[in-house]
Amino acid sequence: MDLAATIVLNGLTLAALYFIVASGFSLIFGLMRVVNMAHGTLYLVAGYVGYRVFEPLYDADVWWAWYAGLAAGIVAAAVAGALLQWVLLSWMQGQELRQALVTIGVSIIVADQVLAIFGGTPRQFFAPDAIFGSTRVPFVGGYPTFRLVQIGIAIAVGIALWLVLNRTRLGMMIRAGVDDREMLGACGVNVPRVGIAVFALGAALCGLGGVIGSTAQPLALGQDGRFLLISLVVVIVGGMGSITGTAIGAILVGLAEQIGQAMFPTYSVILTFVIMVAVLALRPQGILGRA
Amino acid sequence: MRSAAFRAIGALLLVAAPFLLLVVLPQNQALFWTANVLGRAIVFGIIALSLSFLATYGGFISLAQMMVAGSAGYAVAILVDGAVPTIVGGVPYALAMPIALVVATLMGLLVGAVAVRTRDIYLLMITLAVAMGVFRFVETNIAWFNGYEGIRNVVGPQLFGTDFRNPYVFYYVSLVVAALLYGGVLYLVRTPFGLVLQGIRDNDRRVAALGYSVKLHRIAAFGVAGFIAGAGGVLATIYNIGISPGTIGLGPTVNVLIMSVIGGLGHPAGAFIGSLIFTVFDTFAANIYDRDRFNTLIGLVFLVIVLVSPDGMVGLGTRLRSLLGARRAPQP
Amino acid sequence: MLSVTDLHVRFGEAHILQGVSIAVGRTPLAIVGRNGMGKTTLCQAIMGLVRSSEGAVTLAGTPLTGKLPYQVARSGVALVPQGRRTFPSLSVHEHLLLVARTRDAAWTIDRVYDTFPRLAERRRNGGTELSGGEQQMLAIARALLMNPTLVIMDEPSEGLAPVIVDQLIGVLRTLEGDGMGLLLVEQNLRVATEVASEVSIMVTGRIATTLPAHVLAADTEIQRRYLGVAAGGHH
Amino acid sequence: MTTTLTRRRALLGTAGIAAGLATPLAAPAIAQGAPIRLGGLTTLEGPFATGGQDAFRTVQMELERINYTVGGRRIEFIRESSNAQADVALARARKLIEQDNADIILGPLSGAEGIALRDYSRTLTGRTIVNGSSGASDTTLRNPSPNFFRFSTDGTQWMAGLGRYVYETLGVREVAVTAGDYAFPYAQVFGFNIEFCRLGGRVTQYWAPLGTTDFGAQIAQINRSSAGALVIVHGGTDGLAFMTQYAQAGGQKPLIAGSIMADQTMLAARGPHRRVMVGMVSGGPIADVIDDPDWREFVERYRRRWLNEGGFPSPSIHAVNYATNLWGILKALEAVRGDLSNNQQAFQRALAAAEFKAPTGANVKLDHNRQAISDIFLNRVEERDGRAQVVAFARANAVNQTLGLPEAQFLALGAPSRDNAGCVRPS
Amino acid sequence: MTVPALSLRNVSRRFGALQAVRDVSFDVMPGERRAVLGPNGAGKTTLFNTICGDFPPSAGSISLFGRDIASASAHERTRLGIGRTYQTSLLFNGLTVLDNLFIAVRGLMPNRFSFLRPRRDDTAMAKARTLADRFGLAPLVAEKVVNLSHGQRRQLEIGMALAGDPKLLMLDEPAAGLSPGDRPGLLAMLHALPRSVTLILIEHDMDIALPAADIVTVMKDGEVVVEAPPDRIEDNPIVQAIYLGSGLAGGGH
Repeated sequence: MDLAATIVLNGLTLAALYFIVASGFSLIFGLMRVVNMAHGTLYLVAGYVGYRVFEPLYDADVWWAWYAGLAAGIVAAAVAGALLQWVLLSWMQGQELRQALVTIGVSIIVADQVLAIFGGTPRQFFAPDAIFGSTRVPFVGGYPTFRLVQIGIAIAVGIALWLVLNRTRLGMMIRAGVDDREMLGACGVNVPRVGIAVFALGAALCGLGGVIGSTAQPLALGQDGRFLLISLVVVIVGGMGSITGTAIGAILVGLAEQIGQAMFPTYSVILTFVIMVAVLALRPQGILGRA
Repeated sequence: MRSAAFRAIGALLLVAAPFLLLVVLPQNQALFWTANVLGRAIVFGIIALSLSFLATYGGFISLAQMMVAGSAGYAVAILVDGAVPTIVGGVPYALAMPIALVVATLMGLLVGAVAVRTRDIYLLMITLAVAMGVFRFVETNIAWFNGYEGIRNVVGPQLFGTDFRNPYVFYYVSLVVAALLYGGVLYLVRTPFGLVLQGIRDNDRRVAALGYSVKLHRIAAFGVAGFIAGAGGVLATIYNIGISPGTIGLGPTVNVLIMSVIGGLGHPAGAFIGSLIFTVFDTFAANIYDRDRFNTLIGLVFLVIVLVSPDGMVGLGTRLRSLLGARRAPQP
Repeated sequence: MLSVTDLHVRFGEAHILQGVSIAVGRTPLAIVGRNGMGKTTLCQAIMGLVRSSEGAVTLAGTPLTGKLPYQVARSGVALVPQGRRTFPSLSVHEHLLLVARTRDAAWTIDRVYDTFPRLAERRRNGGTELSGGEQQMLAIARALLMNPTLVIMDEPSEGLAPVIVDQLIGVLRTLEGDGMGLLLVEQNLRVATEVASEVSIMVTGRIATTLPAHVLAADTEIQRRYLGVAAGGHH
Repeated sequence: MTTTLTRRRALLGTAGIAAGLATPLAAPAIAQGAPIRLGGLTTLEGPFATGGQDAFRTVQMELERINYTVGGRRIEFIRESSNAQADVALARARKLIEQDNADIILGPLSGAEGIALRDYSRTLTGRTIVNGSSGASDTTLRNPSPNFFRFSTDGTQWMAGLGRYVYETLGVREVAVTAGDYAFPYAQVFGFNIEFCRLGGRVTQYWAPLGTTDFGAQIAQINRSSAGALVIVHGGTDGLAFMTQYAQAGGQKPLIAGSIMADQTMLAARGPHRRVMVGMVSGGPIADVIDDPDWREFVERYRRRWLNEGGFPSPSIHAVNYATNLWGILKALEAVRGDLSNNQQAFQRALAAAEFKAPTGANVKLDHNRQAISDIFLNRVEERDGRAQVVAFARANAVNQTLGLPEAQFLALGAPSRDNAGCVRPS
Repeated sequence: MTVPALSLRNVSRRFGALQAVRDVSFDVMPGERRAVLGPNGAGKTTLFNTICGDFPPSAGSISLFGRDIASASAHERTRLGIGRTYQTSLLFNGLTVLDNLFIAVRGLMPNRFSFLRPRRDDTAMAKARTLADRFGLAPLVAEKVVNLSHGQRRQLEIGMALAGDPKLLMLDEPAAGLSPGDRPGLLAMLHALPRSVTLILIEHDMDIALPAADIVTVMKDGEVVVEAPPDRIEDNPIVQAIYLGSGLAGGGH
């Protein structure tokens, strides 16, 4: 019983991380129709830049070292995302495949440069003790606090995204842009700038995920491909461009991974893909995707 | 007329390449170029051809082609005699290789069926996800695929009393296979199936309205591409003396796309041009730049090609030719 | 106010606009013509939604050619597109919030709700929950609320019930008083001739003729020749 | 022989083709005056790049020390790198041999690559491949190649003595084993279990696919189990992930570790895992602190050369393995005075006969499969000089590839795998 | 009693809150020429697409020669005898004119899925050439469609719709974008169609629709508002109201 509860809780905390990362992917895809194959790369950039800021502060035993790393990671990813859109992608708007190819090229180069600059040693962030210890959870017992924090952050991200999309002018622009980019421009909205803003926002979410993820799991090369794939699968399962769908997709994938690991460890990874193919067969647009 | 002559010269060059290399290079380097640059480029060109076929004539950018090629490679490795570890074993190459082609064709059909309702970037995403799912399965399954280590010692058959991996035998077998498949693609695209496939590329709704089943043709196209990729996969597996999950991982999967794009997705020849460029870079990156930073180098080449000439080297060539032609035109 | 000079638009080999020149002054100009003659392309070209290959568009002397749609919009042009193109994800009220900029302009959200009470009733409803007529009203309101120098309307009467059409004509007639120019593309001859003082007839990518609205309204022969229909078949 | 080559070229092909058909890849012999071409192959791309970089550090250091000269001949060192994938390693090895004309390859780094190169070496005549740091048992145990030599020990050997220590000294009768689901951990777990189960210990196995980064479910199960100790056989990123999450989940069990767990790549990383790692016992071919003058001298040299150029506080396992294998090559080259003629036959005989002390002070010699028989250290992680260090506290001498079992009996156990983890109970 | 070629009963189609087609019922008898008129947005094309099977009706039944086809897919309906054109030209731009026609001809032949190239005496290819001749495209057979003019595309479009010898031909605004000079040719082509073919024509332009039709259906806001012979259409006050707006100054009231 308590083992089952722990595994479900593990699945949900993992889902929280996946949601944070994939929501950025989904957002960018939803408005820009860009399959950002460099999404995992943004995760890496956030992790490594954040770590560069975090490390000396942590050595100096500053309590806000982690928060500084978090902020640096988010900013780095947002800037990288905005640059990607501004410099490379904006002038080939509408050429979806070409954009996907460009992001593939960028991801190859950046991953290699990250290796050149930071080396291949795995790293990991350490959150302040307040959120890094262990907390008693009913039915589960002692449970890593940070994993609970992850859920909290994911919920906060979900609510914040909902508020941004539904209660702000930017959100109206984003939703209108998903419906009809041309008409949005004809309404006097600077669509290229909204595009850069969306890219920055999506990348910032990925950056948030990057630092959170690199606190829960090691930060190393290879995580870029992993989180790109997870984002793909989550978004395919949940539905392209739907935030609620992304949440559902993340929960399914996270639970599948953890339950799979407990029950048939060898094939835990496969379960995820089985779910994906099943969804594709029954509902190609994803669970909450628009046809 | 001129282009026909060009083509004939090109074919002749390819056939004579091993001899020509001996003229300009020391023998061991000529052998190396024959097998490990040209031969390897042809083998990976075949795999890239399967993608170029789908992309050029169907408009499908599939990232599953390396995985499909790998399925054929694994089929051979699992079946043949002498592979380590022995999983099924005992099957001669003459039988294992056709079975492998069937496996790859079926795998292609399966990918086609899974992705049949998606297009464009959705298709790209879904084929990538399917390919990575198979990759992870192969990597974790010991019973059939020997997991992370893969299957070794797939040395290939004896051909004309000679070892298959003899550079010349390998080169000419690959060349003949590539030529057959290339010719087959050019033949196929003028058949009703090929024309309908191009119709689907241009306008799938209209194809349906004319009485064709779009799904059937799409899935069949993936089957054909699977067959092509399978041929490449079998050759690649023998070339590599075995196969491991790394062969069908994210890197190689993207590499096939890179080859096709560098060469140009507008024409099946682009696959081979792209794979040759890629192979040369891959082999001599250490001399050109710095071995360690090979990925930066190839990434930059890829990015520049995508930015400058979306239709790759083939497109660049066409554009240059029309530019030259335009300049030459006023003279007579 | 708006001046279009020798405008050409090509899609590949297709030459859609073959040198269109029009001028819209303070009074509304209507353009009529059969389907497929390039009327909608003209609207899109002025708005910057399609690229012109030759020619110039200026608004009160400011060149608009080559500008992006949002820049054209900010220069003072608003478009009511064909097919309405409201945003399904936005509620009625959000449509208005999206474009409403200033409080003290001629058109405010309050005035929109006064003018189109039906929209006020449905202010919380999403774009997909509106009927065709309601969507059309919303598209018009969206354009007016931008308080542009010039409104381009591409078949605003499409899908409207007759009583609403009458109301629409009433609204369009007030625009001149607000200092707004109007370029009206219509199939409905009555709307065109009642709102505009001059009507241009478009045939295969060119302006065939421009004539006073009352002349066109009365001349069944011209109607038949250019439009394929004529008012009152019994003469 | 050079003249022959020229004449072949003059004959424009036919003779060359004939030669090519005769042997898969004809190998021209090398003139005595030319330098010996040593190809180095390691992993400088992808996730394993750190180990590969460190490996080349010691190789460069040792070649500098002898001024790139051995037995009167110059050594030309040609660097190549793979990304830890077998087919990439193979392509690079082919380039080294066929394009760059390398006489000897030193490499590769990882298990699957090693097996691929072993297979490739079989097709060569007059060329030799000497292992870098790859540690799969089968590379030399089953179906060995006459052209492949390994002076470093394999993953199974590295666990020698550990099972006995846990059972007899720690008095633990039941352990939980968490390990990566691929060949290298199989070999290590196999080595541990062979001893531990023979003594009567019980093992519960938890496998995790390579690349697992969230061990939550597994740790929950382990912490609830009755095991008296936890054996961790993960490496690299997976290892760091496991240790961090284990520490966070409040794990309390005594820790036993595989060889690449108790390593400076792990100990140099910051974090809570270091707290639980102190006191952890492991087995392996090296330790940071070994009470041996040769080792102290080697570490000192490494530090002087590399500490300011990105090196670790003490050389990593890959660095030591590459150095050991390089020493084997140098030793043999010295013995034959750099003579690689006659298809390297004399050189290969000298390699097979080489006996020397590894940088760690361990004695090295080869068995009939050209696989090292060497000493293995039992290590403990201790806090020394304000940092965590791996300290050797015992040594198993002359451990062979079958852990002392008769070869036939050992081979009869079958190759290590998930389903064959070496836990054979005494009957 | 003859079975209608096409019979619609209470066909409706909605998109969200938008009722694009509302309760449409009519019969088209074999050999009949029917024109469907109406302003933009009246639901003509939606009705067309519903009949051709691009999407199912939200309600109602459609039968073709007495056979219920409401749930049949587009290609099945084609095989049952519907041939159609599209409002915006949907041709295969990357293929030649001949290949476009060839695909269209083969779509209704047995063995339409084939990996073999057509032989020299292939009947489908011969028929494609005949069609090219018939629609004045003979000099252009080797030209890629992307290089054709608008008028040539419309010709090809109709040629392709006729390629399968449909029993029911549905043309969606064939005159759209044609220059006045091209119109008589179109009309002549429509008149030349054999009576074995039933024709439904969406047209905006009365000059084409009225001479071509036996009977005219006028739609507005998704509903059928008038059904009458062509000579009664221009006078019809509802039609005038729709097209010109009621109470137009010059109108005949």
